[in-house]
Amino acid sequence: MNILSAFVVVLLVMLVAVFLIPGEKKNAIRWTMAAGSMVILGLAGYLVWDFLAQREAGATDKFLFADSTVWYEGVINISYSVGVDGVSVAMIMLSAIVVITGVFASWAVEDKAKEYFLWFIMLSIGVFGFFISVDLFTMFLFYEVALIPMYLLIGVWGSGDKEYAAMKLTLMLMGGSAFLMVGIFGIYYFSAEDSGALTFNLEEIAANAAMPIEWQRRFFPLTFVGFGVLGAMFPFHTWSPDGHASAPTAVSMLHAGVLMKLGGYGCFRVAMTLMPEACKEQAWIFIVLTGISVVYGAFSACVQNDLKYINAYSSVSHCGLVLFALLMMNQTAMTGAILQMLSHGLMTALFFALIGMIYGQTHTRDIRYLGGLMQVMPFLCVCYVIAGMASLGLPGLSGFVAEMTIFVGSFAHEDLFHRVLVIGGCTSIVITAVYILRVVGKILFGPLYKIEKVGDQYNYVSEHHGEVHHYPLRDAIWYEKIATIGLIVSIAIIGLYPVWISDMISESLEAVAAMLN
Amino acid sequence: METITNLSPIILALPFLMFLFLGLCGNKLFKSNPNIAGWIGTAGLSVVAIVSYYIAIQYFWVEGKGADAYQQFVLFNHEWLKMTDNLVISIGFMLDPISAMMLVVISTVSLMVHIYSLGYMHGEEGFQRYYAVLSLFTFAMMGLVVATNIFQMYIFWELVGVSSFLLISFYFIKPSAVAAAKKAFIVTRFADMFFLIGILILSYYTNTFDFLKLTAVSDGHATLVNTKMCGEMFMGLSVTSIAMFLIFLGGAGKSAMFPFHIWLPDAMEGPTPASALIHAATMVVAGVFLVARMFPVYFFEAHDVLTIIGYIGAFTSLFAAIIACTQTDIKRVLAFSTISQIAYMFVALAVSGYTSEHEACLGYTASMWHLFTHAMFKACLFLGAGCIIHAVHSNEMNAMGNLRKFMPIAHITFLVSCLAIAGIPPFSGFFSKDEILVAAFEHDKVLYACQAFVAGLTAFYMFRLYFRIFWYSENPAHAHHTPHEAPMNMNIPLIVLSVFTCFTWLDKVFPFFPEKITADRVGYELETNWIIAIASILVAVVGIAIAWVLYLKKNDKPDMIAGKLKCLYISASHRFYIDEIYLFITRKIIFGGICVAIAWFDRHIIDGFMNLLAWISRELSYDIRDVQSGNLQQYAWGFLVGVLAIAMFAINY
Amino acid sequence: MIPVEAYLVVSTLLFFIGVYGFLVRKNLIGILMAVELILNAVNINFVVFNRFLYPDHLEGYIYSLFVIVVAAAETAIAISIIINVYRKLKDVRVDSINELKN
Amino acid sequence: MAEYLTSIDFAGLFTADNIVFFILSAVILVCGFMSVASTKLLRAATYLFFTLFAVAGLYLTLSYEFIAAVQLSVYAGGILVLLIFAIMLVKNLGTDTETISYVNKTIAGLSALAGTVFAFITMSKFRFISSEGANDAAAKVDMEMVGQTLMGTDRYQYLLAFEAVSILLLACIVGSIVIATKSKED
Repeated sequence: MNILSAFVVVLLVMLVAVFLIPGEKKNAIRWTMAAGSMVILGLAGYLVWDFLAQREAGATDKFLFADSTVWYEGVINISYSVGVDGVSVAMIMLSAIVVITGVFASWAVEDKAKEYFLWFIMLSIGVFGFFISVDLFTMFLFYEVALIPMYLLIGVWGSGDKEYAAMKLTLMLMGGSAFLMVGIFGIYYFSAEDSGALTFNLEEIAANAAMPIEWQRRFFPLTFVGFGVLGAMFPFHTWSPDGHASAPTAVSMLHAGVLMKLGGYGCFRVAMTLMPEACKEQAWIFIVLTGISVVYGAFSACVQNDLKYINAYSSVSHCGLVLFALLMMNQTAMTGAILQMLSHGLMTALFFALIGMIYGQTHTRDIRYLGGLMQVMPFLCVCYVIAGMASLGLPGLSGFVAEMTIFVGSFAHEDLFHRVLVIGGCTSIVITAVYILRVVGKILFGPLYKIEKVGDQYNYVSEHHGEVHHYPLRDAIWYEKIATIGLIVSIAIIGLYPVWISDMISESLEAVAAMLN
Repeated sequence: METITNLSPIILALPFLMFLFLGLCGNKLFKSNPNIAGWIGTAGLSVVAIVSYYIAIQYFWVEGKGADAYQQFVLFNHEWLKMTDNLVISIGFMLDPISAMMLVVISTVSLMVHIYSLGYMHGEEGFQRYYAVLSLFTFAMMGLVVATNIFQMYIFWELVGVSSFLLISFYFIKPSAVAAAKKAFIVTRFADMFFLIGILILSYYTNTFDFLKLTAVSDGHATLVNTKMCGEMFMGLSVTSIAMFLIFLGGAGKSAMFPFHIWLPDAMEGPTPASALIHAATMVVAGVFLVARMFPVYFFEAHDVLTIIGYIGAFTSLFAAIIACTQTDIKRVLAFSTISQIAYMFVALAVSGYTSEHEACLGYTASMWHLFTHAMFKACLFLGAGCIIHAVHSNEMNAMGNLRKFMPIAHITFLVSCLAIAGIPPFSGFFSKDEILVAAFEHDKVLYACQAFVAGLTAFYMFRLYFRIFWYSENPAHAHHTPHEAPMNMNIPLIVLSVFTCFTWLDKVFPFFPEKITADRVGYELETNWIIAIASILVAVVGIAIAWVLYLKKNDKPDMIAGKLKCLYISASHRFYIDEIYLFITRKIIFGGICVAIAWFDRHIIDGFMNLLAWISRELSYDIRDVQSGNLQQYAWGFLVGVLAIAMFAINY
Repeated sequence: MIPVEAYLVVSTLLFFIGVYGFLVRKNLIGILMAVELILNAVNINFVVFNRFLYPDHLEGYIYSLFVIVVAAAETAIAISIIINVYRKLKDVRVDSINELKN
Repeated sequence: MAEYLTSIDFAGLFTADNIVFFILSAVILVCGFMSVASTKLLRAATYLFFTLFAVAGLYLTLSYEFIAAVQLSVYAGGILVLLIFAIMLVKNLGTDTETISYVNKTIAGLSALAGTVFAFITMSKFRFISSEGANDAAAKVDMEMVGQTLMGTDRYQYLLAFEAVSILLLACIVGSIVIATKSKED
């Protein structure tokens, strides 16, 4: 079997396995999940290794490990086609890491654990399927598969105003996919007007390059906005704060860590690669929008009081940078964009994991009511500081590599206006520092606030409608440590030794960048 | 040469590994006996120091001297991140006079601080963490000075920033420490942004990050920059100047030049030895080092920027010196003094020439020389201050007085360092400061006048500090709590550093700086300008004399003078309200204005629009729901009409 | 000889009389009766077309038989429902039967 | 239509066949209309009875005796009786007068009228060609043929439909019993 299909198959096997285990055997379910996601991680590691080895050996195909099976031929031609280039390999690796850490982060889910994990696997199937597909229709199918479980995961296992958030998130993303579907069918029907059979295959469409410019002009914005909604592009980003705030920990991780990357990846893979002329014409509009995202998200994050809102707005800013760099349309900037996806995926997953772990104990995420946690849960807090440092672009962690590649690459744009925008984007590194340090200073450092010490035990004291609650606080336990350490190690590996991954991505982007210039 | 090349990775790798080791396992392994962590850190750093000395000695006296100038060696250069074929970030090791000198400075001060901290930080919670971060800092600072390309410098630039943050917030339970750390990080980060933009502009035109290529000089031009950027204008300004000015702003942030100086005094919230290392001796001179590193580009292609640097430096030194006269927290006095002295170094660079023929590049030499001497005596002062604080448990001058009886070693070393900073021969500060003044005198009389005045002020406030601590009146608190001499491991560093300070005059006999550290790396013969030297000694003596009069014994003269100059005094003691202005801008305008407005806009306009869409579709749905009334006949009617319409359509077409 | 159009005119009129009845009647039994009219009109059409156009086969013939049978079945069911509804609600007017709506 | 009317031989209008047809049509339409317009339900049922009767007559004129018989026995004999029973069972239904608003009447009437007009227009567009057997109005349908058509499995034979209808009828019998039976809780 093709190694790429193996990802989906393994997940399907997990799905069946978890389905068959009785719901009350929670540990069995958890370990099944852990084992399955270990296999996924192993597969992903092997994929990276084999991909690099094949490239080393001189494989020059755009997509390696390609395979294709016809699903349906007739009125429309759909096939299940898989294949990966450096970009998708990076994304698959990211997904595998986030999935396994997500499993450990949801170890403590007690309520309807079986159903939770079932939907979790569904979500993962969608994500992996999306990244391995090179057929537009299959891609879209997996995209939808990834979106729907979100609704249930947030609506059932979420917190706060979860129904509203779930509904909003799903509706906005569905609105995006409505645009997307029009775009995809537009690409399908107009991409091969005089050069043969209609196809959904990305590679063939790109090779034909037969889409007339007037149709590109119509379908490029639809496709780009369709994916852009998921990529939290201004002004379609408002699902993100509410959605993330209400989602359970692992779902926020997976959503911000991986699902939002589907947006950037799709913009690049579908909208820009297949409609390069329109992209060149219309890029400036989206560059301005994403440029706004970058600064706007960062400023908004500065005054939020809910940890998850801060992080969600920070995601808006960082993901804005992804699209911003993609639209600069040169190899370096695009490499930076993909690196940023990777880096943001990891660090935002880490953030959400940590926030979830803190919230699980204090039952509040409001930074006004937290303080001095460093004394209480040093492990989690140190991890939080590291995540913050990654987010504000400290060298040695992944954020720096990505941001600097983006800035250098984007600044290489020959147009002055674009360069000025890049300078505007640079301000985000300062604002990021402001809101990250605000949180770090407020909740981690400083004296204990609303926390009392009884013997060796710290308790969080909260008053709710006149009732006083005492929540015992503790540092991370083993599964939480696995989740956070896994992510931190990944962040540090990219941050300390980025050249291999940046080369891997950059190589795959060469052809596209050449086409776009 | 091979030995140096083989040894050089140790300088970067060892501190980094120490950081990882102590940071990751320090707390676990050395739970019962944290001191082991300190000893391990110190031992590691001793190795680094020995290697640094060895490399520096080898470089200066054996390998470095080329045909006519000192060569620039790149000992290793590993590709770290490849952006384009030309724009490659490497992590490398460049050996040239200034980096070799910096290796010595950093390893010396760092080692002293490591040793000193064994005593000073003894028993503190987070002792292991402290040593881990010290290692991180040493690693970052070493990486910064040996950078082969400007981006490597930026990387380590950020790393020193974060280690500074971590050290300032060492006592993270204290809100003031946290606030200071935040302030330091954000202000420097703000400046770093300009640095980054400068790098972007520079690399956009020159298509390289490499220092060797950027600073290569031929025919009186920095060749690469000249060919690629000459004549490029943006909004009426030369792009080269803009880029170089932005890069200088980055340096100004780290080196606490006006208006980015506000973080440094607050940074004194950190442990005193860390202040000595980071906020006095090494990190804060990174800006000076940066300008020195890029000096050919500044000198040939952006001379206007160099002039601006000179005036900013002069203003800052004056400004900081005035404030230093009014502070009562001893560490703050030292902090402002640091700002003032670093500004001196900038002025020196600004008034320097490039070639060594007419001693024109005296400024460059003097700047580096002052950097060196300042690092030593300022570290000594800080460590001395640490001993004092350790003894009296306060930073305030009022808690001190007459301490000379209790702590003789601290007293002597402090006095030596004060004399050095005041510019009294034969202590080190005299030589370096004198060269700066000579260079300034030859270049620009206004700058000279300013700097000479500041020299006097320096002597005054340093001796004010000295007298207030060691003389003045007996503090009644000492009666029941006798201050005691610090332990030996704290005193040794003081002695070592003051020895460095005392014996710099040997340079006159065996010339080192003028011969080895010059802008074009060709040595020259230094002649002492006696007129200026005597003038500056006189100024210093006057300063000391005033301090003597006012502060030797407790009297009411200082208050009287303060009363006379009330306005100046109050605003100076409030640091001219710069902090308040910053606070106003950040709190009121950026937070209260921009951020709140954007957040409101997001929630109410953008999100409101989305909710409006949802509301509209819901209302429409309710309206449409009425059509589905459940009334059979209504349906039948609809059915009839529909069938008729369709049939009509079908028949007619 | 009566032309086919004459039959069709009758059936058309009968059909729309039934439709009118269906639309205006308030109680279920009345509606049911109107439906019977409609079915009869359709039956006439079936039979007439069979007779005039395809006299050799019996398609329309058989269909109208089936329609009659189905109508009978439908009526039986409808009336049992009506009786039941009446038992529950004491009313058989269509606009008062809206239990399922809420 | 006009062309068609001019082509009619008015002298030959008053044949027996025609007179019978006119009378039956008149009964069908008038009674049909009365059955929907009558305000009293029992009367409406009575008018319906006449209509059904007349439709059976119409079948006879086409020489389809069997179907006429079925019409009489099932409709007039079965369905109508059921209807009348229902009316009787529901209190006051037979005697209450039903008031219908003019608005409803107007809308329904106009819709029906529109439908009629549309149907006529459509009819006028087509010319129905009677096959030859149509003229042989007296040609009887052999009962054997009816039986074979119902029970045969060849082309134009409807055993399957017959079976389906029988199952349907069975279902209806069972269904109506179940529905109409009073459940114990009531």
